[in-house]
Amino acid sequence: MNIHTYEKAWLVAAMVLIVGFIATITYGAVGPGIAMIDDDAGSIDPNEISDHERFGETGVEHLGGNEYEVNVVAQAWSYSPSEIEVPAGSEVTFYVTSRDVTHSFTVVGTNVNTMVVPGQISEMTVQFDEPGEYGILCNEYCGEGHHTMEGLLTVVPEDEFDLTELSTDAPREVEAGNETTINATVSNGMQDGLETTATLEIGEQQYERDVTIDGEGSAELTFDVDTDALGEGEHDWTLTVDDHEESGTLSVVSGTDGGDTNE
Amino acid sequence: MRISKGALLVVIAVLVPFVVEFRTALSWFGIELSVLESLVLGGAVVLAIVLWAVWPPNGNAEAELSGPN
Amino acid sequence: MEVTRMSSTASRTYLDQFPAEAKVIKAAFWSSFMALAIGGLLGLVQALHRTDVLRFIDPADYYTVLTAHGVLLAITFTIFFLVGIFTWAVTTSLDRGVVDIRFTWAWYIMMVVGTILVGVSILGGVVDAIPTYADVLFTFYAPLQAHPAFYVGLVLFVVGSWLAGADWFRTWWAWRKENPDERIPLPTFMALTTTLFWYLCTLGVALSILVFLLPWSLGIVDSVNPLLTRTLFWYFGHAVVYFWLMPAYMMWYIMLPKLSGGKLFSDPLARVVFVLFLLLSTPVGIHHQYLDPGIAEGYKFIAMTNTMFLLLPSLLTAFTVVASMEHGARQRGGTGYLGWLKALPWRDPVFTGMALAGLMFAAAGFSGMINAGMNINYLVHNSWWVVGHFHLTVGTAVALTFMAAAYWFIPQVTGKALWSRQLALGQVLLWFVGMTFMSNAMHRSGLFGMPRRTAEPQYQGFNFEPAVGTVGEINAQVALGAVLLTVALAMFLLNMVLTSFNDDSDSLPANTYAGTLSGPEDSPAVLDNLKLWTAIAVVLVIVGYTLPLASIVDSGGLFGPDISGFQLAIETDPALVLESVREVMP
Amino acid sequence: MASATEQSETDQVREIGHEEYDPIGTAILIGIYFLILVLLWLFMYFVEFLGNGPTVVGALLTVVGLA
Repeated sequence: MNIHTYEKAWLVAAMVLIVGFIATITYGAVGPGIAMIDDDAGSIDPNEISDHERFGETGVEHLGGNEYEVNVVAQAWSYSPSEIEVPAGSEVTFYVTSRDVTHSFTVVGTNVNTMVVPGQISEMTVQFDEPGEYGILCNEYCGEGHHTMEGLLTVVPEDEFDLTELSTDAPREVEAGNETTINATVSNGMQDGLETTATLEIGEQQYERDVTIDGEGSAELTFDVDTDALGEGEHDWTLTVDDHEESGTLSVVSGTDGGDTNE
Repeated sequence: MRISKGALLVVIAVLVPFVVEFRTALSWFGIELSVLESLVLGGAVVLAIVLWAVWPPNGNAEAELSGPN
Repeated sequence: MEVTRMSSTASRTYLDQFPAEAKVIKAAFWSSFMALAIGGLLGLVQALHRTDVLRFIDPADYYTVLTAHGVLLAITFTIFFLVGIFTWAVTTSLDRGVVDIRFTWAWYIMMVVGTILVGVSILGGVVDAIPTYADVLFTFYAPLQAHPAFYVGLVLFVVGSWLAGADWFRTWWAWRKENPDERIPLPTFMALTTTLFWYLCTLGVALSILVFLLPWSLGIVDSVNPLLTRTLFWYFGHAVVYFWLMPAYMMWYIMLPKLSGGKLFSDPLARVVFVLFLLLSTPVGIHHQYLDPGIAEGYKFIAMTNTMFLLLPSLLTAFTVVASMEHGARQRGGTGYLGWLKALPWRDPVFTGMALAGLMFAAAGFSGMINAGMNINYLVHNSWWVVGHFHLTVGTAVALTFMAAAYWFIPQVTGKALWSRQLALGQVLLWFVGMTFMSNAMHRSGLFGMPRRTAEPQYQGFNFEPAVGTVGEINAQVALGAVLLTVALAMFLLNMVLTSFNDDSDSLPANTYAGTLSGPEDSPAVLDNLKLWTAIAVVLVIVGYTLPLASIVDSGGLFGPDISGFQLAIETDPALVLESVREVMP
Repeated sequence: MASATEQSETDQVREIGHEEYDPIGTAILIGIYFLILVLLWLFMYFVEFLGNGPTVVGALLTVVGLA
């Protein structure tokens, strides 16, 4: 075969180019440590997602230190959860699977992007260094409402992040003179212990409790409310733990108007 | 004509991606052109090329080249 | 050999030489143009809808339109043109007709029936009277489910193309008997190697449809393994892009040098290039699945390496083709380092269209390199960048070459002179400019995360943040490009129609293709050993695919874990929407 | 249309054979293309891609951390 000198040179240059491309990609994997979506997370039966240990309850979980896990279920045409909050300076591993057809879980404006194939679990670990807000969208056609499938990922400053959840159980109506309580459950989703203060404001009154909760634990709080001091009428109350708030209204009624309906 | 009409059209067509992306390239240096400015710039370049192409060739070499087209 | 053959036919058109074959080729070209016309128009509808310039369809119907656009242009337009041009190439270069013209008509009709079935089943998505549904896009990823007619139509179309390949092989075998010691003429060599990898790659999609998707859509089996059918699709899905690219390559190798006034620089290298395509087109499909779960990183890396080496034949082609053009330009009196470019026949729409298509392909080559780069895929995967990329490849390198080629071929097969060369030249230039605007904006928007395949990429909770300019400017560029492309398309079709009614049949060029500077005699005979190359290609496929497929079947089951079919239409499944709503409610 | 083939033949002002043909112009063009490819690749990979973080990282990161 007779190949012109220039063409031989180009053949060499083309090979250099190809090897250079492969070398760059390999550098990306070894240097900055970019990993591809893999088969590590295994497969899953889409019909059993609700009972699955990981996807039965979706959302953010603390693994300890600065490591978090986010479990997401994609389905036509939403993500569960649709809003995700993680702290800055964290290492977050996403596990995503689909309940129905193929979707994607794509964090807009970043290199966080995976296909979500039913029957498979996508696993990806990402480091979030800076606070910021990113859209999440589905970039694989998944039916007529495909373009409405979106979510939001917020990376909050480290000191503003917690996994505290607050729920309350309080009567709506109480007879004047009777004693009543407003009960609250504070749960701590972090692996580390939580020390904080719970504050209940009702009418002019204010009650405070110091709470200490172990990692992955919860505490029950009971506030006795003095209805006599409140007097008859509607009283708005607010229970605050850090920046979590629950509020309601308590009506104090005269004895003849009705019973103590504790619902 | 220094180049054939066909070649002139092709040059103008090929110019389009350069004009479009010139804006992007400038923005890396902090210069932001508006769409209108880009259009004006593109128009000016096209005009310059057309003028160059239709200018009567002032040497014999040019006349020879325009022959085969 | 070639020289004598060309001189013996010097003044005859293809119609004079092979009147019966010319009719089939003409029919195939017109089928191709019809697909181009409909598919192109739907492209305009989408571009205007997506960019919010003009919205007159329901966003849900956007996906029906997109399915039709993808299938009609990526499959129907390209492959109908391909079978026409390959039939021309085989018969012209072997200087003999097909063995049995009835067989030729049979595969053509089979492909037409397949197309109609597919077309009607897609149309069912917007026409209530048609009880079909096929809003599954051209990738038909399960468990999105289409009407069985859609799958049957695809199978008929593909089997038709297999028979077309068989037709070319039969013709070649017949020629071989008469010419036992000749080298395979280059155009036939190209058609045959392309057919071989087409057989190899379509086995995947045939398996996917016949064993899994069709029985499943008919309710014979309950479920499928979505990752398995998806992997089988991409086993076919990358080679198919080379399938529709190969006729364009053939045109660049055997027509461009002639149009430039020169000869093909190197016949042996052209053969090497086509052998490389035969070897490497198929075992690379996993590069479309870099971001898929369930496929180990190692397999992705292997696919990436193969893909990168697949750049080699294209890079070699760039040199050979440009050198052939330069040869022509210099024979026409061109001089200087780059001054010879001025001596090329830029007034000839056939030449200019193909040359601009080649230039666009050089740009597409770059975005393709990015797509091929495994981890950089996180940046561009399924973004509008990818759409920009393949509008440069299939949408320009292929489509513009085909349109330019049609300006030469339609007169060849009809015996009627091209109606207007000026209109044709304007058309190829306008296509180039339109695609520049559209594709450039698509590439750029992909980099800031704009998704592909999305009817209305405007979200409630966040905005896209382009590095330069605004989303509005990007959209304007896309819409402008789409309008220019549509005008160019109309110019092309008008020229084709008027050519068909043209009374002028004088001064038609003879049916010839380029001679070579370095002919087949310079190349080792082993290059023509198609059995050897096919065997190696099969081995490469086995090496590239056995382990990934085994692990997919192992983890997800051959028929998957009871995944039912979804036809995700808002009207048909309100329960599903309700469930979604409930899910996002606090 | 006739010119597509015939003009090219009549336009031919000289015959250049394989031995005497030196595709220097092609070499220049392809050299420019090579440079564009290399520069754009470096730009895309190191600026557009690596600058577009956060990025998916894996177990390999700890290896780098130790190194």
